[in-house]
Amino acid sequence: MANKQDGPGPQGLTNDDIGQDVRLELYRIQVKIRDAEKRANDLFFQNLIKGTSHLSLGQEAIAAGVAVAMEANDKSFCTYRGHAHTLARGVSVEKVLGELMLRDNGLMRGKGGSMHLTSVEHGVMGSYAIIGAHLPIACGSAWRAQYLGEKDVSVCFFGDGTTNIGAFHEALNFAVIWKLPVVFICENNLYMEYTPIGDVTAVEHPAADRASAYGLERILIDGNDADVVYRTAKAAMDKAREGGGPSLIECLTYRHSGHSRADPAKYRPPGELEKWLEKDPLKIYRKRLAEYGISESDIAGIEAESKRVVDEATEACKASPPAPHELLTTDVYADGGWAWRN
Amino acid sequence: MANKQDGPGPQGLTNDDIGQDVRLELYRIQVKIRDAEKRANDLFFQNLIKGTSHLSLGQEAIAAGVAVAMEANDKSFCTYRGHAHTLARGVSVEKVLGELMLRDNGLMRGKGGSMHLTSVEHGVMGSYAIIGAHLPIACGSAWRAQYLGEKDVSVCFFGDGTTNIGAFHEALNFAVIWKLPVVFICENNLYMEYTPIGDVTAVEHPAADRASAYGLERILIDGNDADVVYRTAKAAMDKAREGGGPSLIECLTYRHSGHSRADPAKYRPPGELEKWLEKDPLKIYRKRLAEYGISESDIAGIEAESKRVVDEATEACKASPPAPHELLTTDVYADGGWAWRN
Amino acid sequence: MAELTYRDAVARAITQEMERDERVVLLGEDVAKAGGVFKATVGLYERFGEKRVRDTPISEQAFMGAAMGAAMTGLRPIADIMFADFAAVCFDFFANEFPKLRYMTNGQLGCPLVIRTANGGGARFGAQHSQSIENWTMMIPGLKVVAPSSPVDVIGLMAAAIRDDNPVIFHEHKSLYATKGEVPDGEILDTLGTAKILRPGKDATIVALALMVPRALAAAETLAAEHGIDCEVIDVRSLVPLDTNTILNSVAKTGRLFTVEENPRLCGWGAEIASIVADEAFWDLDGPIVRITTPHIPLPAADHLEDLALPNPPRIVERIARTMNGSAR
Amino acid sequence: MAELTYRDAVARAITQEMERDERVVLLGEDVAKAGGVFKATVGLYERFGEKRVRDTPISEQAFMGAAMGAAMTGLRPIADIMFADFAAVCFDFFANEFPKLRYMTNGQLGCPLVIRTANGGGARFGAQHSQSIENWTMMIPGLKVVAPSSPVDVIGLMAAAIRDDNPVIFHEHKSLYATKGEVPDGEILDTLGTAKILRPGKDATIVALALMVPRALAAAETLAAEHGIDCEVIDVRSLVPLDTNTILNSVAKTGRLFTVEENPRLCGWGAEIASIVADEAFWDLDGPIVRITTPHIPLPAADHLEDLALPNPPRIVERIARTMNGSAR
Ligand SMILES: Cc1ncc(C[n+]2csc(CCOP(=O)(O)OP(=O)(O)O)c2C)c(N)n1
Ligand SMILES: Cc1ncc(C[n+]2csc(CCOP(=O)(O)OP(=O)(O)O)c2C)c(N)n1
Ligand SMILES: [Mg+2]
Ligand SMILES: [Mg+2]
Repeated sequence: MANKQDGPGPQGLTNDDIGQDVRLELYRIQVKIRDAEKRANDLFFQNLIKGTSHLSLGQEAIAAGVAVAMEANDKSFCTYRGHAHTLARGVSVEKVLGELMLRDNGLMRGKGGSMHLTSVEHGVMGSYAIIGAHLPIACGSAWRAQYLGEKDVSVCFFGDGTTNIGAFHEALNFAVIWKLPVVFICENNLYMEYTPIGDVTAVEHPAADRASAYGLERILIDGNDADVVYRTAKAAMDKAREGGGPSLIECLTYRHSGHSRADPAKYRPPGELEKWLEKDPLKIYRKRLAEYGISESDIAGIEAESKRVVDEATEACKASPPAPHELLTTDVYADGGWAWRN
Repeated sequence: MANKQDGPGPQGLTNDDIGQDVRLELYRIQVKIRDAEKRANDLFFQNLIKGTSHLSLGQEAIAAGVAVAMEANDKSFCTYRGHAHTLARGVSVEKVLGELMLRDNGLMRGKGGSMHLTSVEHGVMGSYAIIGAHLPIACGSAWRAQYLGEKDVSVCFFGDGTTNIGAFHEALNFAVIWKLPVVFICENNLYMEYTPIGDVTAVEHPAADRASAYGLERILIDGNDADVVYRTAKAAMDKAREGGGPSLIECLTYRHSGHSRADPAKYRPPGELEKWLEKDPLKIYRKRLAEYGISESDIAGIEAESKRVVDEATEACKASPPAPHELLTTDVYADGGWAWRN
Repeated sequence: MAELTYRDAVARAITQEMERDERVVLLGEDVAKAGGVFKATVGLYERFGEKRVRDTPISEQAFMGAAMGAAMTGLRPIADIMFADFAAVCFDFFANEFPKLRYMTNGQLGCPLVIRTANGGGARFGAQHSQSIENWTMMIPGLKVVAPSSPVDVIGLMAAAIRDDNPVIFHEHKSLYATKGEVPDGEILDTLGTAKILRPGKDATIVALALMVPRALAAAETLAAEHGIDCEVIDVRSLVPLDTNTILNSVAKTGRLFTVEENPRLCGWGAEIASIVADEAFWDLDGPIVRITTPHIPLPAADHLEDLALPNPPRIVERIARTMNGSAR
Repeated sequence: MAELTYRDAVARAITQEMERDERVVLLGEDVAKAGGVFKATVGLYERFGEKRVRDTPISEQAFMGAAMGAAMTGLRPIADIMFADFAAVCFDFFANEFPKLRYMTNGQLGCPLVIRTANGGGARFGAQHSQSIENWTMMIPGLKVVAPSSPVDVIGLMAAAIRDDNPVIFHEHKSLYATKGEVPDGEILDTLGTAKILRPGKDATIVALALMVPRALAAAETLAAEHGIDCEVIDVRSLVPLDTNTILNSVAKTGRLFTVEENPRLCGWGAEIASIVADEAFWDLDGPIVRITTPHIPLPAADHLEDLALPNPPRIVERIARTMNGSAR
């Protein structure tokens, strides 16, 4: 990996800073996310997913690029739009879909729901559904690493809209002054729920244009190119791991579907979606693989395997019962129960 | 006032963008604040001021410079360190000291206390003691002016430490996107309570270095020179009044005393206070007046008058009773009372 | 007279008041162009324009503060908290700013605004989007707190809230938005601080709020039909001011009090009412006061577990029947 | 055995636990170099160094969140809210993050931290620096809530709080910091969820917390001496978990319950206790349950008005004597 290059290109594998294994992994994860998210969408329309769900269709390159750049001990802090990041860290499709379907086989057996996916064994330290809160929480995890001399990096994902809430500002300043090993990834998909981010933000690039307010480098990247995301995230994580402090990375992207399951996204200007579908991360990456000489059959193999996994997971979820009633009152307190009195 | 000049200088009154009347007013207010604050300090040590109090000794030029730049209808939003701004808008020393002494003759008859000085008739729309809250509140007042087509400007004062709280960030972004007629004045006195601002802030100038994060101009000025403050504030207020939106002004200054009455300020490095006493705003301004040809006797007259006013106010406060007990339960609700039930 | 949803009642109430008073303005995340995430403000942006109906950034502190600053100086803002749970990110305004301004300034300033929240559970949104926070607001001196259970109450109480010179927290229940009710034509204006007896009864008083009102009513029918217990059901409607007269008079008649609360148990609104009755109507009581609440737990996302958590007619029936037939414990 | 102030007890407790457990860290505004604005953490920075005792910016959300993130992943943070009122600016962490994490993750993660607040009135600081917020925290499922009234309890309960695997809100009372009490030498460790009977009595039970404890005790002496009423005084100490046994047993004996609460009236902690007693001990009661609270108002700054607002021994005596001698109302 000596030959660093700025943009991806078909130089052939010998001259490739990323390498075939990583590249295949990047594709595999993107495909897995795409298929699982599409399935989630179908299941919702079959009325098998209750409550809400927030898909990352179109944003797969960010989840994949960052996750592949992470080491096993690194920690992810996600939002309600966290299926992608959870899957990217290696959590099974069944456990994610099971949670979306609020079944006993879900990651939290249905207690948390789609907005709170957590898998500590995979380093997924929770998904937080109140905008802003997890930025300081990620700082705390990074502080623990610094304090204990542990070498992991905490990574925090959030959207463009999140940059306008107070906790964003507090967390960024805090991370810098304590020089914490934390990487903030802003997925700028151009919208908060239904409101274009430009309508409510004083600067064009809600994260990158504010980096200087915390003495940070301005980092703005193409979030639909997994290689670019991977390289940028890797550099930021290396820096954090070596004691160089936090980074803030703004990834430009677009969500193909509405904000949540309930949103048909009618507020979009005509043509916008189509333009971004041209830049679909899977399309880009499939082409990339071919350019790097991966065979069509290898690519198709990845895709087929993903479909198989998602189908199997779906069946397993459908077969899973809901959690037993006793679960209602477990784990409120550390003793496992909910007793607030004697 | 055609001849604008950048710095103050002894060019003689004909060539003066500020003019003698304004300049005398600037001095008068600074002296009034200085004397009243010193008296507050004395009264505290005589045990006549209970609770807390936060003095602006050393920061008088900001209060005076901004207040003189304001028009009668303009609105001030202050913090617990708000005696100076309240006095600067024309509130009597008696009403301020009366409130500090929690007497019936105080601005709020002792109900609010020193941290909440309010005089709506003078445009002092409250003093707020929880860091950050009044920045959005000032935005709201400015929004009302914009909505109703009223021409007043809302001015919000706060300290350097306040720039690290979430509400600062939210308010600045909000003010810019709604293009509100609000002027944010950061009094950077180098400390939050006892902690140097540099220890807890990612940039050197906590307000000015963040202006760009809101698409605002970087404005950093000498807060101990009332002329500089006056000119800068006036320009910002003109801009706001004409629909040009908000400004953020960082004024460098220093508080001569501790954070609050309880603080001997032992955390200061040796020599720091002395250095700043050289830059005492009253010293600077007294010299300025002389340079502009104001006679020593006129200056002394202002000073004597101020002492007289403060002495008289002190006596009036000492003579004032506490408020009647009935006041305890008035004005909780708009009907004047406190009934929460029938 | 027309049938209207609770959701549409919100828009109708705001329309009524915006037409009446130019000072009334509405702001919040996605309330304008999108008509709100619960579609309760659909059409207002089109009707009143972007000057009066405004989308905000995700900056709850900024727009709560802006609402307050505008209210202090002459407007009548209505600000929207998308999910009641998010009141926590701007709670300083609820706890320390809105309600204390008038008192701290000795009456120089007031804060006439309305904060709407989408409150309560039942939508399988999980622990951070489903809470009943009426007690978070009831406990703060200086606030008024309203939580209607029907479309007509939404209109009348919203109108009263907007015209009130105090900060009013208006809890809409997200699981009631789709429910329907008859609503008269023309202007509707109700009175804050008035409870309503929705079902007269002689054996026991049930006090309920918002989503718990239809459930209490259903339980009362079953109790009458299957257990011969005739319950009086009171919709509190307004927690502050609290119509203690209606409650105390009812208990004087029935001798028994049950509260049905969606908030988790500890320090719920029912505790306050229970404590008032245990003091002022003690000698009227013929037996224990019993509170039926959501257990003191965060809410689960799973549908069957959430259904288990919130008080429902069978649980209400069971508890009341057991108490009325049995001993104190 | 030594005499110690409540203030010094805080530092002693934290010292004891920091020496015992490397994972214990302290953070907050001005807690390190300055030893806290109430001087309750003096000496800790010098003793444990800047790695473990850290000053923060005025960013309550940042450092509450940081405490949580650290707690989730292996540390035992103690975070300081300078004045309890400021809990409102970071209330999301109190209401939605700390207490729900374990539940939402089905037990995968926990949040073992302690939040210290300087709670309560009496210092003439006015409406935004004087509130008693114990009910703000008691009402949230998943938190534990402690409020000691004496130096020895500060140490024992703080130690228990730090060792507890749950988020514990530890309300120190700012008007008690200067009070003194005897404290044994050596390690002190108490148990959360245990109330203490500080004065046995047979005629009535008085339940009090924090600053109200010495006041209730003083009132009890007067009631005994001047009115012949023998009150049992219980220091609740821990609101969650709540030692209902001690309270219910006491009421079973005395037949009467009075609460003395500093929080403003509505939804105060006493309402919860009243509602429990009115349910489970109804047949033990010989008369109304009476709550003596701060009126439901913001607090005034003026000394004489603040003194009028908070419950004090004369008011407690008057109310209890009147109730015990008179009729229900
Ligand atoms: C404090 C808070 N306010 C509002 C919401 C409602 N909400 C959920 S997602 C969302 C939009 C977030 O936008 P962005 O940060 O860009 O993330 P995206 O959904 O686009 O991934 C909003 C407003 C919330 N969850 N928390
Ligand atoms: C939310 C909140 N946190 C903490 C405090 C306590 N506090 C009062 S003043 C102060 C320092 C403020 O510093 P700065 O903004 O620089 O203003 P200055 O006092 O120097 O004028 C602090 C921490 C508070 N009032 N509100
Ligand atoms: Mg977005
Ligand atoms: Mg300062």
